[in-house]
Amino acid sequence: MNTELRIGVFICHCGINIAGVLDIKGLCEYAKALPNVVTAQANLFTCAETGTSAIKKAVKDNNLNRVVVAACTPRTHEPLFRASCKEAGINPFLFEMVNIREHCSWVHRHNKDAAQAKAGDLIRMAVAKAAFLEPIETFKSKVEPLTLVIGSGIAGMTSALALADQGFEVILIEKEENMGGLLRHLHKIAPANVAASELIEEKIAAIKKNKRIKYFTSAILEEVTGYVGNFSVRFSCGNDSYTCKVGVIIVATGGIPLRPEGLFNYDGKNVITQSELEIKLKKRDIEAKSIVMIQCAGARIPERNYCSRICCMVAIKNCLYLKDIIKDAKIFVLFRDIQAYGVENEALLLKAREAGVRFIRYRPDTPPVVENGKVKIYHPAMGKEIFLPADLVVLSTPIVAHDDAESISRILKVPINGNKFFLEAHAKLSPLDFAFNGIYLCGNARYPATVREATCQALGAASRACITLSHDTIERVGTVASVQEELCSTCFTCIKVCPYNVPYINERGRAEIEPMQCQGCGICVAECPAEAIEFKYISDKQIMAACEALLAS
Amino acid sequence: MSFRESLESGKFLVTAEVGPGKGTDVEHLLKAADIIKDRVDAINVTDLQSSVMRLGSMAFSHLLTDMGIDPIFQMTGRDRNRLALQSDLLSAWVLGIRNVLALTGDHPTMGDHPHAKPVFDLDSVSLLEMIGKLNSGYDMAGNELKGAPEFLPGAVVNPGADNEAALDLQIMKMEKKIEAGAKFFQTQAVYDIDLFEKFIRRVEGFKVPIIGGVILLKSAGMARFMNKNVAGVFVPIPLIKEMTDTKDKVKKSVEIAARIVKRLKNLCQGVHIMALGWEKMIPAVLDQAGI
Amino acid sequence: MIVGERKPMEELLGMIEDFERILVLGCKGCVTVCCAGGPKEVKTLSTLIRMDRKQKGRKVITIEASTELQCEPESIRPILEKMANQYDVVLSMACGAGVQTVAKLFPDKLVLPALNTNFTGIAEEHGVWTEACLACGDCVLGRTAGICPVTLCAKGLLNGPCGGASEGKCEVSKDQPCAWQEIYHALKRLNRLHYLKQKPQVKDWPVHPGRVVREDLREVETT
Amino acid sequence: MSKDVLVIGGGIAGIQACLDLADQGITVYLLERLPSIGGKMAQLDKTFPTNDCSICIMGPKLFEVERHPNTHLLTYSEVEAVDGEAGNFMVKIKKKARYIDEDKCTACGLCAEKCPVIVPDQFNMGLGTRRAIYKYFPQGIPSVYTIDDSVCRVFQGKKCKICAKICEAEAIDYEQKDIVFELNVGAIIVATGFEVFDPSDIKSYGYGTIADVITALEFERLLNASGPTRGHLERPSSLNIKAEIKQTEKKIKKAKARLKSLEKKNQGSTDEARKTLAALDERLSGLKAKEAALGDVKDIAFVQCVGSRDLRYNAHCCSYGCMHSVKEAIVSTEHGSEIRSTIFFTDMRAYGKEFHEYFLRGGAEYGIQFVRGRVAEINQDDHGRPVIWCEDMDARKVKKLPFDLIVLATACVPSKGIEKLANIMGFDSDQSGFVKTDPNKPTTTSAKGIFVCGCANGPMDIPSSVSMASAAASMAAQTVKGLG
Amino acid sequence: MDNFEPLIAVFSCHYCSYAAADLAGSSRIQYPPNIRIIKVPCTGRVSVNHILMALEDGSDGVYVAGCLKGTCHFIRGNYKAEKRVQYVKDLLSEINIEPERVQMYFMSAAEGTKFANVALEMTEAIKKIGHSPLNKSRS
Repeated sequence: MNTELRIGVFICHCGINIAGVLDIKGLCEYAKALPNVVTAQANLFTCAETGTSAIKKAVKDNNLNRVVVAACTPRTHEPLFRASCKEAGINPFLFEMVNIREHCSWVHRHNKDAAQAKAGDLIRMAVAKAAFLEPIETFKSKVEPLTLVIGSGIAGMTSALALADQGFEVILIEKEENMGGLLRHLHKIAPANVAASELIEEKIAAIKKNKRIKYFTSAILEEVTGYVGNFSVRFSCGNDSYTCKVGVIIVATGGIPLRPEGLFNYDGKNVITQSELEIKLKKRDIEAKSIVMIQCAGARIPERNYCSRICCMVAIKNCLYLKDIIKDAKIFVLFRDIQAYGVENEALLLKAREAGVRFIRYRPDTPPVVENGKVKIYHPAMGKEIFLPADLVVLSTPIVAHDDAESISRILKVPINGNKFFLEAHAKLSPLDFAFNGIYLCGNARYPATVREATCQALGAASRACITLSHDTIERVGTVASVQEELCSTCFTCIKVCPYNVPYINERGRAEIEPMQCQGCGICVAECPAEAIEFKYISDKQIMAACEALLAS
Repeated sequence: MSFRESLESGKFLVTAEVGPGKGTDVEHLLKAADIIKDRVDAINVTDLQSSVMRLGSMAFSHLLTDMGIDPIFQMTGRDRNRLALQSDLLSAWVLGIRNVLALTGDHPTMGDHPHAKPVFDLDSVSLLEMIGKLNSGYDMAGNELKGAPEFLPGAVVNPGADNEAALDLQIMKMEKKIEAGAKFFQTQAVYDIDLFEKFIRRVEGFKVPIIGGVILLKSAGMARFMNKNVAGVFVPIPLIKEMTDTKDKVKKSVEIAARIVKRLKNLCQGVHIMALGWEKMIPAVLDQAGI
Repeated sequence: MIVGERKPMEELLGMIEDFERILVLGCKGCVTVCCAGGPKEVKTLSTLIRMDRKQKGRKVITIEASTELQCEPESIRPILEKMANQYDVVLSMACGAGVQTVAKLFPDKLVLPALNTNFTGIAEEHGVWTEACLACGDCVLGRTAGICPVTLCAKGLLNGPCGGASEGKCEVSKDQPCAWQEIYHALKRLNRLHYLKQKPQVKDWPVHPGRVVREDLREVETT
Repeated sequence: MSKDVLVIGGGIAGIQACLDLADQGITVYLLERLPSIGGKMAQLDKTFPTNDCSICIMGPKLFEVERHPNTHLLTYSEVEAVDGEAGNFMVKIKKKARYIDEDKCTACGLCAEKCPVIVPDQFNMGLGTRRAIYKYFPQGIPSVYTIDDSVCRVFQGKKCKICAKICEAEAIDYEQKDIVFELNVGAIIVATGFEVFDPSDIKSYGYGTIADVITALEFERLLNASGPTRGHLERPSSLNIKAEIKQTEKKIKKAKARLKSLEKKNQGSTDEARKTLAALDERLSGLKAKEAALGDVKDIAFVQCVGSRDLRYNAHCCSYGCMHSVKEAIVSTEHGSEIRSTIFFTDMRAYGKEFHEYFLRGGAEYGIQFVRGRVAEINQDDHGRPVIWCEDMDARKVKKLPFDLIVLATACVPSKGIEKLANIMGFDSDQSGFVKTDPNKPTTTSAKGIFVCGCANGPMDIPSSVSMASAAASMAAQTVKGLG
Repeated sequence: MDNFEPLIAVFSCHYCSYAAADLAGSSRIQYPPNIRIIKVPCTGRVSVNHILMALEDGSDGVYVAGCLKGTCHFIRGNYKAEKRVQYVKDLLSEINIEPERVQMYFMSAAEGTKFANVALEMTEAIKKIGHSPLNKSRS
């Protein structure tokens, strides 16, 4: 920082887009007179090849160490000019851009004098700011080419296999004694009509013989520290404790069907759940002739106010299998809204109707009542209560989060929602990522999903993970916050205000921000009462300089 | 018969209460005391009730002794440290005051000088201990007194605590007060007799006389105000309705109070009637209650 | 930590009325942690002072500095000595102890407090601090499940609650829980309710002024 | 052999697949039929259940695709033929002429300001207009203009070339020709998305004949701040009247001028001119009265399952229609505090994460009325207001309710080119015409090395599309790495 | 006062309001030329001192323009900014400067019109309030 400041200003005509309103020559003259400015030039199109080479030439000729371009919006053109700076041998962050098109010539066309003055002001502010620009380097961090997959249901196993198929090593941990998750207990999968056990055995066999996958059953996750590319994981398996370094983590911890204790006279014998029905179907151990299924048993109610997505299709699927076994079975499905979204589901619903399954809607304020051998229900189309014979009542209960969701969320420092499903980074565009880099999500742990959806998400999560794994190192531009330890008062402010839980207190008792995790929002910088957090990109000094230059001195 | 004698005799006790006002005018209070003089065993004199600055309890208690009424001198820990408290007690004795009711006192923020420094050097329990110490001829620092008082110390208890924890704590503190020498208890106003009975069942083993509090309900509005603002007082809704429905509020008020007194007769050792300006109604209440 | 908050600007501006060269002196200890008097607040206050003077058309020079710990003489000395002739008055953003340390160390300079020192407290959440300790010199927390009746009971009662609580709240404020009920619940949880039954306590206040001496730590006279 | 991947379709699914692969260090070609990537999501105003502004969250992804060193954008392009096999496809691609040099165009927009040809704007569902030289939408990527040769005067043999004269970047090139070239890739991801069902097929709903019956996507544009009404919620009928008023005012101006010149020249009778003017004035006041009578939009109806779950049209469910309508109803309330919405539905399919909660909020906080029942018919009352006929299944009553605006939640149908693509590439389609996949390998088509994601595979919401895009990327990556 | 043209500093976040300003530009929506944008990654980056500095250094008004509530790219930066703006308003009241000189606005990247309207609204508002008392000399 001891070298003399030499700033070059480049002002774009953008054809007549800027030059039609602003006097570019006048702006150049104005810029030339500003402190530290060595040269100011105009270009017809600064973004064109002629413009960028003019910048590079000017840098050489004038020995510039800061570049200011006054043109259009940095949102589209900053990368281009930064690249030009880099090619000219200047750190790309010693560049500042002024938007005199979108923010000036285009919006003050009818007030040319004021627009001219404003453009001058904006250039003055940028030049003042440029004096305080600091070079920002990208830094690299090594990637452990290893993945930890937590959970070995269909989602976890699919992810693990997908990663192994791409040549990456995987550690798969499962808290149960056996791999396979929920599917182990199921009968058949619709619409593929394959036996669940077949599907799961096939995957388990594939995992067992895959050299790239190490699996641990009865394994409990205990501690995770570190950041993307470089997590340290500790888990225990019986009495043994294991530690390993992994680059990424996939959360595939699954969910579990609600046990409907106290609902609809559930007894596990005559009133059972869909999962219990599947076990019976598997054993072909069903004699009932009249069967009533009740949807939303324990779901979409105030204490569990979500739709579990898959239960309607589970019921429809099982109706069809029941019909296969017991041809003259009378089956009623009592539902609130049938969730048969898409092509195949709707087709299956139609098939069930055609097979004679009767669907009766009920309202939450008049739920069915299960009595001895029959079910009382208000029939909305008939407008009265009716009784349905029921040798067997099957409750469609929602998938709920596992009890350990909370503890896993704490260990991984990733959030869960009100229903204890893991919370993704963004509901629409990052459904499989966490806000915390390097940890991904799939299957029922995210939200109830069909086998097909869970598989899809598992492959997707593997793809997200591969982005990190495909590189030996991760590069990160240093536009992040960093603590100047000697100034830190250990007040915990940054820790409390960071939206991403990045800052922590290090072994020296001071706050530390892991640059690989920092998202660069600057909230902590603005809040730190000790002014101990540095933000080289748009630093306090730069903002101060811009403010001081608001008025011409 | 002095209050101490009445207490020791085991008879059903009746106490009343007067609160000195802001200023030096004591005429109407003396008049009120005169009306009930023959119907009560003692009259409590409050100590800057509700943390509002008023004429002192000691002075008015002394005036009552002049009238031949045995006062119960109320003393709170709010405004004086242990020096002042001990000194005032000695002064009170010299002025003929024999009964002391030890209280912690409301917080100054409740009153008209909310920014006064709260003292609370001693609370009700330590105040009682201190009285015991003075009675035994020593001050709190252990110095011998030349001439010792023989106060009859009493305390208060709030039986209407609105939750289990609060009630447990009240009872624990009551035990502590007894340990510290409290010889009788006066309670916060009782309206819900069933609740009070439950309380009595829990504390009857302590074998210390309890004098149940009765506040004359002047209006439904007052009842609602107390429900909202006075800790431990709850006027049941039917009683409020009775007050709203009546045409003759005074008559109704007396009738309700008498009803309560009648029931308290079977539950505790006395009643403490807080008439809040309606002292002249006290005889009617007692008459109707058959006392 | 000691918790303070900035005095109202009107009062502060009144205090510095006569001065043109002001050293705004923050402290990087407790008052930084409670966001009242750290380097950032020093900047804010200095800016406000300059803005005020600017609109009044009066000159002012503000110097911004912060000590590591203003209650520690060795932390102040180098900063203040270095700039001794650049300022007329010190506007200290430290707690009362810090202000007094400056006053003691530089008897020839006027030092003004920019903060009101409120209490020794804890950060309940970011932006909320509550009083926790009166520094009474005779800690009873061991008997009260870690809840201080001296501080948290409005009356500082040691022998149980007064009768003023309603619905578990203190008579002084509906937002304030009754400390004794809290203690009760905490002890019950810990299966230590019997702690409440111990002998009545009278609080003996420390003799003024407070002073703690550790002879083993004191400087040895070697002559 | 090639280790590159071609992604067909530049909607959110294609973009996600492209970025996943590019971020893994794989070279990706992203092909888009239209002049800009963005797809249907770019046309949405907000998205459920977060009410995020659609283009705001999508915009950065568009930039990223353009900037990424491993991606190559092939916009305004189509696949002509595919040969070869997994690991080694030869794809023949036609890049249509934009008549603009993409490298030179700075998207300054001056050309469009001066272009004399005005045509309906496809991006705004025909509710607004654009010029013959145009940018598909403001945030479109690549950020360059395109000349629509089907309407440009130059290509109709007429005199013009204004744009060439005005463009200082010298980017206009009327001589530009379509380019056909071949690309060698190892895997292909089909992300061609879907089309919105054309509800004019359902005569009883009056779409196309009743102005104020519109589709959900049209409604999105009406809500959008950069849409044709700048986010003022206006019904098409009032837009029509406004346009007519404008036109009439222009005519009046002309007529006045004519009258004046006649009077000046003092030639012939002015009677006829006066008569014309009077007639026009009368017409104008009539129109203005009509406009005033219309007032603001207050009652909106949403009709679900339009062309969906209906064996006459499409048996399948559109998967997002219920939530889409709830969202539009919620967002409407931001456009006028008095706006009330009613949703006519069959089953409320709020089955995704936070969807049910969103649906409940719609009722409780935003006062949306939900009526269970399929709409039988939409016609008009005497004032021209559209009226819904429907049996309320809960009340067991036939209802007849007038609304200011009726929004049709139209079915999701396969995109038009998918059949051709299926033929070219040799993958199978399902019963509804979407790309069929292996039930156990959800992105794998019947053609080896070709994967599918997003609505090309069937109706799905955005998060499902994005998840599936990543899944397809994973499969494609496996294929080109030669490990799969 | 008729020809008083206020100077207004705008702290604008990269993701939404800066993009909205760009959209206002590409849509050629005209608004008063009184604002000067200082770009920040997120409005959560804007500290109390930044706003005060902008006022001290000569602007007649300052506003912070962040993303719509619930859509901050950094989850809650705009909420933080809103709170800080309110705090600055309180500080200004304390030294007798009109708190209305400082405002918080929320807008999405798609709201070019809103950006222009806000610029207009703020310019009009500051015109009404008048010169900043900190730079009376400027005309």
